[in-house]
Amino acid sequence: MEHTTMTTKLISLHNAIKKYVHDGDLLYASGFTHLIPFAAGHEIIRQGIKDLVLARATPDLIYDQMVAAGCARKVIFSYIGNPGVGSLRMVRAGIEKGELEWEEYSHFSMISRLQAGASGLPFMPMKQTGAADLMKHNPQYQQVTDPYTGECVIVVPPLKPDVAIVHVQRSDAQGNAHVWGILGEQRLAAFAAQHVILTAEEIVDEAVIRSDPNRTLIPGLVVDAVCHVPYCAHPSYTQGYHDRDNDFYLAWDEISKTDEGIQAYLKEWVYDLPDRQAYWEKLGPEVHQRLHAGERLSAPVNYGEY
Amino acid sequence: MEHTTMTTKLISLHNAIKKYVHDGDLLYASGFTHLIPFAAGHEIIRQGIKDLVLARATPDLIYDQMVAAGCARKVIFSYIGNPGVGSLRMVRAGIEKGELEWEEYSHFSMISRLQAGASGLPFMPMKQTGAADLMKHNPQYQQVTDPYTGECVIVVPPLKPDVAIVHVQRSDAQGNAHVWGILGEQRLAAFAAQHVILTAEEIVDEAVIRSDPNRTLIPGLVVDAVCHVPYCAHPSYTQGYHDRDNDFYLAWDEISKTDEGIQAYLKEWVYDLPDRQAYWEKLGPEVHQRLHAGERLSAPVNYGEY
Amino acid sequence: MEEIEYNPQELMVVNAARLLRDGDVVFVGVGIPNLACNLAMRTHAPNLQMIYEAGVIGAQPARLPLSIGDPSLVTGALSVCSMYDIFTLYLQRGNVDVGFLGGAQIDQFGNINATVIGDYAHPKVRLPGSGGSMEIAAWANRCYIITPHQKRRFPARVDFRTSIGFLTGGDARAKTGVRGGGPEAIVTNLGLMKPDETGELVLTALHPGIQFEQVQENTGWAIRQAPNCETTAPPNPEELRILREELDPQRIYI
Amino acid sequence: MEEIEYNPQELMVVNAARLLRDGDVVFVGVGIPNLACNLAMRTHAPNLQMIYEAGVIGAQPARLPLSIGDPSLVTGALSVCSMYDIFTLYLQRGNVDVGFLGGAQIDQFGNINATVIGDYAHPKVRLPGSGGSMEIAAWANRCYIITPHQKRRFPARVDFRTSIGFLTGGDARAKTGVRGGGPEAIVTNLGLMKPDETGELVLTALHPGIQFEQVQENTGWAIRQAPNCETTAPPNPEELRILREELDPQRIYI
Repeated sequence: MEHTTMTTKLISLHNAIKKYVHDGDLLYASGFTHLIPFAAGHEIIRQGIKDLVLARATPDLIYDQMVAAGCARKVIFSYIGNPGVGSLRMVRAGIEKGELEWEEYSHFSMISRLQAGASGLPFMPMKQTGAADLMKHNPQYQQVTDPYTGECVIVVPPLKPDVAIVHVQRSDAQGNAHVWGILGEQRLAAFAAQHVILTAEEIVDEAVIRSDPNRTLIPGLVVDAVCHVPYCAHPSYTQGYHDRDNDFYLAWDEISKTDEGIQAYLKEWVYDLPDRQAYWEKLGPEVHQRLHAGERLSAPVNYGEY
Repeated sequence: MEHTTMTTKLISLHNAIKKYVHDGDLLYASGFTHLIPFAAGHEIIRQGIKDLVLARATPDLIYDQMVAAGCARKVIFSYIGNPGVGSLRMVRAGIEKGELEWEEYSHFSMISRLQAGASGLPFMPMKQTGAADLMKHNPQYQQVTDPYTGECVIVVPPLKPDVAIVHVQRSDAQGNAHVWGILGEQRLAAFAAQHVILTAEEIVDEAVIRSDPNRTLIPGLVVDAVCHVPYCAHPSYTQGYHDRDNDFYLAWDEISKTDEGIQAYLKEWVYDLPDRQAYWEKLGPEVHQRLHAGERLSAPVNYGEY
Repeated sequence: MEEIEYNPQELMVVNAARLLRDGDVVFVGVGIPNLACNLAMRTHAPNLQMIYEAGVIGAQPARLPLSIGDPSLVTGALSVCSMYDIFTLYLQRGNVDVGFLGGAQIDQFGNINATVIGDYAHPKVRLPGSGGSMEIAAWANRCYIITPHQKRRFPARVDFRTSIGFLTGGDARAKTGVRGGGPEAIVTNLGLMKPDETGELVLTALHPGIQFEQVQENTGWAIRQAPNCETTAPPNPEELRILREELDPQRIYI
Repeated sequence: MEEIEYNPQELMVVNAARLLRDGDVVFVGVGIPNLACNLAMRTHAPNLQMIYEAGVIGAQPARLPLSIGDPSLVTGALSVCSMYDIFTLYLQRGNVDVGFLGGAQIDQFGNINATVIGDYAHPKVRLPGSGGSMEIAAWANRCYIITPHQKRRFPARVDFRTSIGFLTGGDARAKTGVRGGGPEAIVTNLGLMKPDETGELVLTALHPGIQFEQVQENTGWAIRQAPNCETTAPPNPEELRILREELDPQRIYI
């Protein structure tokens, strides 16, 4: 409302990570292929945060890099591949060598854990899948008896991250955010977490958000910090802002084949750079051009003036 | 896709009701205050369909009229008020006189039943509310033991309507529909039901729907019939198309005080009219003017051309 | 000082508004609670946030809505979501600080009846039922009730517990495992009632000019007066100006 | 008639496409399954609908996506929803007719391992894990597997059952209570395998020019040939034209 005097939540990503991410935290950096907050992962690496429990349905390169940089003690996941390419070599090696703890789910049971956490529920049910092997190894899977049929129903407990990091297309200074494209588990991660760091491609006036309230999937009331971080998601992408850098996803498969390759990458692209702006500039005009997103605008809808 | 040869699902509301709503069906005409498909209720009354089980969180005037017209054997609900006005006199009288069966929930447990039905789950859990009186009277409420804490969790079973009727702002001929404003239980009712009749304020080209896929809350693949019914929701409303007719909600409280009042209303506004178009014309220019929705367009979003 | 005139509705709105805190997230209904929230936002609680069970967060209605599903609540709101989401992500999750409740009967322990007068299976009067109040009463961090003070509204026992206060008192509420704190105050046209340490409602404040006897006459149990029972400050001119000029100029609710 | 040349990928895509039915709702991955669906849509199944676990329904990608979360799948799609919704409202609800599955190992009863080679707690090779395949295998009405025919891919027993086929055969799958029908066919570069009435995979078709012995050599159990084992029709010119000219002109997958 016009007279509202809310103080802004805008702070730098550096300060947001410093304030809300601590050694040993359970972190959920969200985004299914889309909107993965790489800039936040890099900032966590730069700050040398340790012993994190890294939860994500698809750890993707962001957690591979964080594991390589020594930030993680454990991963919680449902798919540790490099999508469309192959392995996540660092996560895989950590598990194979017994140096990284892990806790494993299927996609739906992982997301159901977030749904339970976001909903304030002690568990979420799912139908039988018959896949007993994983359930045998992960005691978080339990069963309850359906009181209506007497059958067994699988349940999973809530996942309640200490911190969720959620990248969005546009947000106001309070963290009321419009998100579109692949939604993944963005909304659930934000509601399930104790603290939420929101990174936004654009900070817009509250009026833009209020012009389309159905698009506001993340409300400011669950957001602690709002960081303006354009191109935060590269090499993942932000629908309508820049393309997925498939070339880099392929390149990482090579880079991550040797420890030297990875350390050289981290030095050049993480440690030796101050922030995402420097990273994006360093990528250079050719990459910018290659990842350019053209324009396909949504047809407007009328909310009416009442 | 261009070469797609899908046959249209467009049929008249008259034929859709004839084809999909049968005596004795469990019907869910959805919409929380918003988008209530009154035209469909009137068509059901005109067709003299009987013994329906009418499920809705808020029966609203639509079910009050259908009960008055003798269409219903039972109501399933969580709030039988005339919102902001008072009682639903017909539903109330039916229950008080013992002439109408009923099954009662709180809003959340009612919606959770739809969520279970829409999700293909045998139940949905909810936290304790301590409100044992209703649970004592409705055996659908059950409890299961949380395997993680040993505490009791309330569960409700799926609601699986034979038919859901869902009104939307715009749909293509296949039933892929954009919905905005108050969403209520629209999406869940459509997914929970065996058959779905979609009524739309506008039938638009598939390209309009595809311009904003995140707005498509009802996908054509769950829709059986698509009916073009402008002003379907009056005296409820369609966000951006026309206002809620609060005057009528107040007037119904008077009309429904006597059986004569109701029968005269049904004769004049339902039985003696062929369809919604005639109804809307009969309302006249003054009402049209009073319910006019001004323009407040959403800021567009860019999906990008990839 | 000139005597300020106000009516019982204005008195209840003003006193309810004063109970709200800056930053509160409020699950709000139409009518009096809506006015109370708006008044609080315009006075001491500019960061209060309103949520409607219809799925609306941060509404900026250009008019006073008749129903909680009014289109004017949607246009210009911060966020609109489904009913399942509003009850899970917001209410059940614990993101709601305050819920407003109402009903035909409120008893000695703050339990509310909005369901039936008489027997449930053969009701004398069938009321609208819970709506969202069963969950609001259980899961909001704290609840307020605003209602005229009448004997039939305040029986010793409600005929049916639609939503719970402190049940039979003592640790009865805590033992159910509900997450919220329960009713924190009942605002009437005579004064304020709050639960004591056993959950029993006691009179904690009288409005200016009201006597305890009036409260007792209009209450269905032997109500106790708190030892430190206060007198509420009368609505001040600014509160009344906002109410009358800005919030309800057509005097629909006040 | 002139001999038509094609490679093993083309052969598998064409044979997988032919298994799809008009109107099928398909939970599809990138690569070969994606090509098979698109080929079916352009030939005998114009009303086939593709769903991606990323939450996309009715994609019209302008390019071949590397990942199932590609932005080109979203622009111009019919509908995009959250991951929780796609797994509940679509897959678990029973709205998916066909699921495509893959993995490092597929056994005699169509069980799939995409998790580990060796011991789970101390894996020799750690694979990506289930993703959505645990649920797809259980809840899609029917499933198809497309994979090169190699002995290491077809052991008698998988090291770990990531997603189930017919478990140990007989009524073992039915007894788990899963809703879907399980694997209906495995398409390889040598032929087609389908479960018999006990759930054991048997060879039901050989591709042109392939001998049964080649299949046995590349299968980790004594595979039986169905009595009515057929020879598949070779890819026809129109199928190959669509694949090569329209669907994968850069030959990324074929």
